[in-house]
Amino acid sequence: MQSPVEIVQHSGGVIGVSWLMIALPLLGAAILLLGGRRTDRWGHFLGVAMSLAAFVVAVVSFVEILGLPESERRRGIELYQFIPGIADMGLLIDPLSISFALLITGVGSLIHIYSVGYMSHDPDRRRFFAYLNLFVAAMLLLVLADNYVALFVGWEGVGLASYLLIGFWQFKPTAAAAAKKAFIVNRVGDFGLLIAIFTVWTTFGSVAFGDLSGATVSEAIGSGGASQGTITAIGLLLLLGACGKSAQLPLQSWLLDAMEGPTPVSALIHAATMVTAGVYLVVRSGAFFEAAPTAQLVVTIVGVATLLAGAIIGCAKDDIKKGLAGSTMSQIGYMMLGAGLGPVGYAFAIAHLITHGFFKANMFLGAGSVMHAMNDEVDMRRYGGLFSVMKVTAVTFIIGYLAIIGFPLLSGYFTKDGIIETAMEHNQILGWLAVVGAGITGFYMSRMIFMTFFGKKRWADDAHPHESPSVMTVPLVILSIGSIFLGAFLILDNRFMKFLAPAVGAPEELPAFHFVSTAGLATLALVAVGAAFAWFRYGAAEVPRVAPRGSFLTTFARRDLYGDALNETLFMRPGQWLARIAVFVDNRGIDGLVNGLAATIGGTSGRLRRVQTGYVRSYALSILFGAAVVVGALLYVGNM
Amino acid sequence: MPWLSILMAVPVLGAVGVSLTKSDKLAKQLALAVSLVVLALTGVMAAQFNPSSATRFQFAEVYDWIPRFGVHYGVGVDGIALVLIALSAVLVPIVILASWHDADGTGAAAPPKRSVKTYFALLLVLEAMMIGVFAATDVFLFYVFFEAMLIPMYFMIGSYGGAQRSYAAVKFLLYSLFGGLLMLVAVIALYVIADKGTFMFPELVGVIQDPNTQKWLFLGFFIAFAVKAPLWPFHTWLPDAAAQAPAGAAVLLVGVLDKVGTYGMLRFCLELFPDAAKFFTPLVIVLSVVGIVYGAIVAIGQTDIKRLIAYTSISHFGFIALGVFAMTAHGGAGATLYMVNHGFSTGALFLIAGFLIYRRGSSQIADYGGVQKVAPLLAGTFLIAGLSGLSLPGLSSFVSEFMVLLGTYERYAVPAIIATSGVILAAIYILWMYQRTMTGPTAESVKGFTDLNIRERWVVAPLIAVIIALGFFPKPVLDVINPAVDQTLSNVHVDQFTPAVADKKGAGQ
Amino acid sequence: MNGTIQAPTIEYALLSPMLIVFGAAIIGVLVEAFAPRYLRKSIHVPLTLLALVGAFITTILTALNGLPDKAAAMGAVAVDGPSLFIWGIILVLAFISVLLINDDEQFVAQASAVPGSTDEEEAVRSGFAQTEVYPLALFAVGGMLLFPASNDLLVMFVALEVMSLPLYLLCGLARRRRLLSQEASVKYFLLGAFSSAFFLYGMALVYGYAGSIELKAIADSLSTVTGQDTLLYIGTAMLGVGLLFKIGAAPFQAWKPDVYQGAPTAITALMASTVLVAAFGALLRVFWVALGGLEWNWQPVMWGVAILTMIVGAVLAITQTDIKRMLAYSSVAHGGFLLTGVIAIGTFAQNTQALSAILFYLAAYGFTTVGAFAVVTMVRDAGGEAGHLSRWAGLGKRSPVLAAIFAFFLLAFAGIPLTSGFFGKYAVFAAAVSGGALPLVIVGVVSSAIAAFFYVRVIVLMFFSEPAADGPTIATPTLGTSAVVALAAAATVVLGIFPQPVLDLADQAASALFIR
Amino acid sequence: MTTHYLVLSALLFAIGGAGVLVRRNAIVVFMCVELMLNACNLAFVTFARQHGNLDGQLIAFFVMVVAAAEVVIGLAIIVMIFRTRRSASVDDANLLKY
Repeated sequence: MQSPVEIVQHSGGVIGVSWLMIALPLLGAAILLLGGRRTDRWGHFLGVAMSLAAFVVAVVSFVEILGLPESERRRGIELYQFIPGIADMGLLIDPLSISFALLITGVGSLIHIYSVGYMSHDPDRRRFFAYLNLFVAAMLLLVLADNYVALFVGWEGVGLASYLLIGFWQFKPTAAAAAKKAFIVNRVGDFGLLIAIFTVWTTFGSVAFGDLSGATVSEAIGSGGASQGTITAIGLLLLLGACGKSAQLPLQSWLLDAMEGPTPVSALIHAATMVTAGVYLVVRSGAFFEAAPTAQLVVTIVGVATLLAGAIIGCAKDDIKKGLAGSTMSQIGYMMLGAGLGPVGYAFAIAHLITHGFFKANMFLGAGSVMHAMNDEVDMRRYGGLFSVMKVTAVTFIIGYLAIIGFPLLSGYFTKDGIIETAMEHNQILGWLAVVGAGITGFYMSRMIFMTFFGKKRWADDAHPHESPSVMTVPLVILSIGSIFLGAFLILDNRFMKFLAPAVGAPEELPAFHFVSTAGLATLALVAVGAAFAWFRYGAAEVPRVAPRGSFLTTFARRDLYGDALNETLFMRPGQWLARIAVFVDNRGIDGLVNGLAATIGGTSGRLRRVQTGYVRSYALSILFGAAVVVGALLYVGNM
Repeated sequence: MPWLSILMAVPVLGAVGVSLTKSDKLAKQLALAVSLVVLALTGVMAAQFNPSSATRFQFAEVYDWIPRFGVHYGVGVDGIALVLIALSAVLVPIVILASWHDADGTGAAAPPKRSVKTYFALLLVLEAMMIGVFAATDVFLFYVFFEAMLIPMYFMIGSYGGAQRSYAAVKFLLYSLFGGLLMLVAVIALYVIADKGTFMFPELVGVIQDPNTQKWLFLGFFIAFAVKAPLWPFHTWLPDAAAQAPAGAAVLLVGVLDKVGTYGMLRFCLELFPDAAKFFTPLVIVLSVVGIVYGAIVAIGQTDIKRLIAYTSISHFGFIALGVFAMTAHGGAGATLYMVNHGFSTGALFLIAGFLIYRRGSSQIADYGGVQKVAPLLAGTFLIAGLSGLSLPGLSSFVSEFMVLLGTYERYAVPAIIATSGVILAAIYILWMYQRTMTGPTAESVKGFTDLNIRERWVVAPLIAVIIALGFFPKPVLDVINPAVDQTLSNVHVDQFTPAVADKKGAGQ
Repeated sequence: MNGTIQAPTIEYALLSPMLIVFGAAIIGVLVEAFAPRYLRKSIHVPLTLLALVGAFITTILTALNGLPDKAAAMGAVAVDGPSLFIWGIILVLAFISVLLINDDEQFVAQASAVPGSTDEEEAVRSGFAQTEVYPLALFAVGGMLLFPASNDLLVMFVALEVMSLPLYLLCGLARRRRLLSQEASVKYFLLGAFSSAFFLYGMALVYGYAGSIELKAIADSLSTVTGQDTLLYIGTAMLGVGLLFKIGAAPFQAWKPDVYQGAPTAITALMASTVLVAAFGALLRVFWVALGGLEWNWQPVMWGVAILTMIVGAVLAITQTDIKRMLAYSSVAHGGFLLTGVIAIGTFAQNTQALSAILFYLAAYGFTTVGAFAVVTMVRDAGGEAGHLSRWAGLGKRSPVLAAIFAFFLLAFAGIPLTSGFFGKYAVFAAAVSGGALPLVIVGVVSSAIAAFFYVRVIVLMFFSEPAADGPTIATPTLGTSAVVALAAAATVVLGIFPQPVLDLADQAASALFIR
Repeated sequence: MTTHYLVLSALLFAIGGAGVLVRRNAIVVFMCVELMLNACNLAFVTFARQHGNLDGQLIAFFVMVVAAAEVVIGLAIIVMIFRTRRSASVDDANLLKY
């Protein structure tokens, strides 16, 4: 077992100014937001430029990291004291974070470029780029932060960006509602993350990753400073946070609604980067999970459950973006499964995360291109036969499709199989379920391809599909190239595992990649069955323009496995009632009590003043009475 | 230089000047100028403050005021008081600028025209009293300001507020007076029992030893502060007062005046009666936590923008009280910082809501919709202020809320966890309000809205700037607060927090 | 006793304030008898004011000469620190009130004329007012000076009557709303006479117990006489009833609202401020000097009375609709607050503290009260003063300065800091707390909170309500009235911000307590 | 025995007090008050006799004078109100109330 290496304080070089990665997009966002309409004309170029600049910094930093000996590849950069005594604002540039940085800035830049075209008709394009830049900055802070508090700042920052971008078309009530939902559901996860941070702090007195190595954790358990239960609790709370951000069960419901955002947003945030932050968190917190097998087990269970749930949802969606969203959920489930499997799993999980970033962004952007061509129609039942009119989009999309279903030698084949095999070694049940998931993936992705690009044209009357401009297709091409080769590059020779080892540790014995294995073959077989079934249902057969009623299972899947219904009955309705009751209690109860008291005093006053009858004789009586009482009282006291 | 006296004298003189001016316009300009002078003076004073100094109260001035009662004109600031004075000094010019037309009788609701000079004179008088109440180092002087500052606020609500203004003003005054009078009993008893012949705070610290006496006196002070802050269940005056007050007055009410309650808890309840404070801690923590959750839930159910904001504040005051009574360094510092941050973020929310209401003449959420489309700047700044209200990291409230929760968790894990659920509820009430007012199709009545004008931008810009700056770089403020909080806690005699791991190591050695 | 009768010694210098006042009153009567009608007023006003000023100056001189160590006039009048302080207050307040009385609109042209008769019309046309007001007021003031200074019960009884009788008459002299005024007069008279009968009977019983009516002798007898306790208790109770009636303590407060409302406002101002002062002086003298040794017996009863008074005053004021009635109940409540100081008897230091607190409170309250009633005289409509509260709506818009001053007085009544009322209340409550009467103080603050409601309600009306279309006009105040308002406001401010000089004075006055 | 005189005095006082409460005519009410004062006088004289000093008797004279003065004032007021209202009933004078 190889442990992560110590963090070395860094100065000089590009790594020394790696904060520019965050600062530049942030600056871009600030300029675009504050500049207002004045920046409308060139705003999108600035956005792209800032993103590209960050990418350049990331690449150079990556090269610098590669130039360092393995034991010094974790570089800490102090920026300033954030909350004195608790957390500093500092960056940690290590193989894990730089991988993310490359993905974020790389894929991010491509999506920026794509958006120049995609959003060209939107009057608020400038604002869109501002938000995108803001997102890039926040996401980079999330992955580059060297402690949990700074991470949390980025964590919420991406939540904000996601909120703003999902609700970008605010005038659509559905978009505004979806944005709010995403934020609130994420907050449930954040709740867990916050408490995890508190527990880490009260247990270890630090929130910096550097102070929380596996050795520290096991030592703490050994000395009794932290109980096993505490560590497990930390792990589960971190997982709750991760579930929120990564749309894992039970906090998955927001992701499908999030597709209300413009498609580049779905590609960047809700496919390639932000939603994978949960996986990052679990991997980054490996020290706790490795010391808490229960928590690890829960991670894998959540992963498997989500990968199946996402896949099932994906099968029933006619909305191309929602289909892809279900697929995203499912794929992140794979990553989560990997992340729950220790150092071997980490490497596969992150590798899958990166390749997924490419092929899923590729497909989302492809979907965007299709929508662009089809007057923003998202219903796949209104597509069909598009292959012939938009070849670049179709080909790149199909490459992404092949990658995701794990077509041999493409990216997904290597990374997903890695996870499945590791899972299989770890726990047969989980492994087989993951295989089943892969099979379903084969089905629903093929369904999507057939419904969109092949078969009969079921277009709306006014649809005149055309290929998108090159500013949109070039990113597609680049992404599809990544979708083809990246997996092989990362997995073969355990290249990525070795690279990551200084950051997350690695097993003593590195696994060899088997091109032929039981799990692999079974996966392929099931995928093939799935694809064939899809062909049978949606390729060969007529696709009705209106969705048929479908079986119970179909409805179940269409309704997102009743996740929303569950939320509604369990939380929303009772919550609304609770709020109403609370308002009532506040007005009538607490306020009423005080007002009632006041009214009582007033009433007493009103009644008492009637005693003042105006008759002098009754006043005399009151005097006499008073005198009698006073005399009596004095006599009583005196004779006591 | 008698800095603090000057800080109080300038606005008072300014108020006199304002009430003597000939034209309304001149009155406004003069008021603004005076408040800016106060701000500048505060800035100069703050620059000379030395957080690490051994003297606790700096810029101290002590003169006999009423020797017969042992009352002094005693002022001085430590870090806690300084930041709160700075908060007041920053907010007042902003509020003046924001309230430019509040008394003019313009605005969509067509309120009657009222005396402009009086309004701005009251504002300045209030500023002097706000500075005084935080600067007072004499318990009696504190009490005097504590009660006297009700009066200008009472008139600001009652004369310049909304339709229900007199009900709200009377409710505000009576609640506060009731609390204040209970405190008066405790103040008297403190003097009599301490038998020191003085009301100077430093000389009264640690004097009351008898636990039972402490408990009663503590309650006297605490109830007054709990009404003021307001803590659940003493809060029902706030929604009425804040909803009826003109936006500017609401800002000062919720942003500064109410802080006197939490400030009082930190300074007086804890230090004068440490044992009682510890005894009552479970009670206060329960009240705070209930307040956090309850305030948030009731806020979710509101249909009036200003009432909603007021209820969010009740929730936030729960956080502050929680931090104070956690009695940890982080909790205390977080609570103090929260007082400052809450002033800015809720201030911004109220002011922007005020701009909104000025345009439409209604504070009902249902009367809005799709404002973002016609007034994006207004909507955007409202969102930022709201996000600060829900403690989004990177905006100022987060740091303080985080510190409060962390500080509480160090000692009381379960209450801290329940309180943390407030972050979810906060997201619901803020974003739902934003959704209902700013997004969706633009409502007919909103179509004619103009975006923020230059004056309004000058109101909002500094607030947003401060919110973001303190969100990323709270250190300057925390550096001032931390020593003062440590000093306070050392007078309370609580053990410093040590992490479980270090604790074990310490025990092992 | 060997045949020679010692001529009684009279310390004229010490008694000079009273002598001046009474002398001027007698001259006033002569003026009424001999001076032509058109001249009377121009003689009375300077005479009355000069007499009050003169009395005040001699009071000051007496105080500066050092306090005597025994009672004057053969032990009948105790000119000691508290007396001198009370005299000072009464004289100043009376002076201010006379300025207010100096407003013809207040008083009936001819009291004997039946309202609505031709007699009255004629009297009104002649443009004169009943000028007996001035000597009557002087007699009342003289009685007030003697009342708290009397060192035996007989003098106190006589002083009580000298004080009260002119006031009964004065109450009936209002120019407008004659019926109300006369009713007030007759009620005040009958009840006052009734209560003084109680006082007198109490006096008789105490005399029966102690064999003397000198306060000192009564105090001494407490430890020597045995077996007559019942006499003493009943006597104490009945003396108390007589005095508490004058203070307006519950349950003897019934006359106060009616009389305050019916009487001409200037007279109400005089009564509300000075009678309370004088009566508290007398109450303290009887209960502290003569019956101090009996404190364990009367304290519990006084507790009950104080609590009842505070609550009745505060609660009943809430629903009042007439400003003067409301102020009357407020005065009842303030009497209750003051009683908490009377109860706070204990060690010597404790007593001086309590006494000084009461003295300060009386001074502070007196000024504010005169000021408040002075404002009431200025708010008029067709039928005279606009007493009904609804007529006060929107006054803040019609007459912002006047309304602001009145609001300030109300805040002083409510005891808001930076007004004189606050320090008064503080001082009394502080004395009560250190005297061990904490529960009483808690009742006190609770009723203060209730009381605050109706003070605030008036402010709400004045400032936050729209003015009525046919609202009252604000009379252009006479010089005298404006001076009164200004003086009272100034006193309320000064005592609220720099109370120390007056507190010192009160301390000095109280330093040796009452002489015996 | 002086007790009898005291009892008589108490009775007189009580009769006077009761009279104030039950009689309507202002003059009669007032006379009842006078009766109470005279009851006091009787008590004073009795106690003077008991104690063997003259103070009580002296006081009785004072009280008489005071009572006389009171009569003057009282009658003036009562006549005034009688002229206005044509009634001397105290129950008619109840405009001031509540």
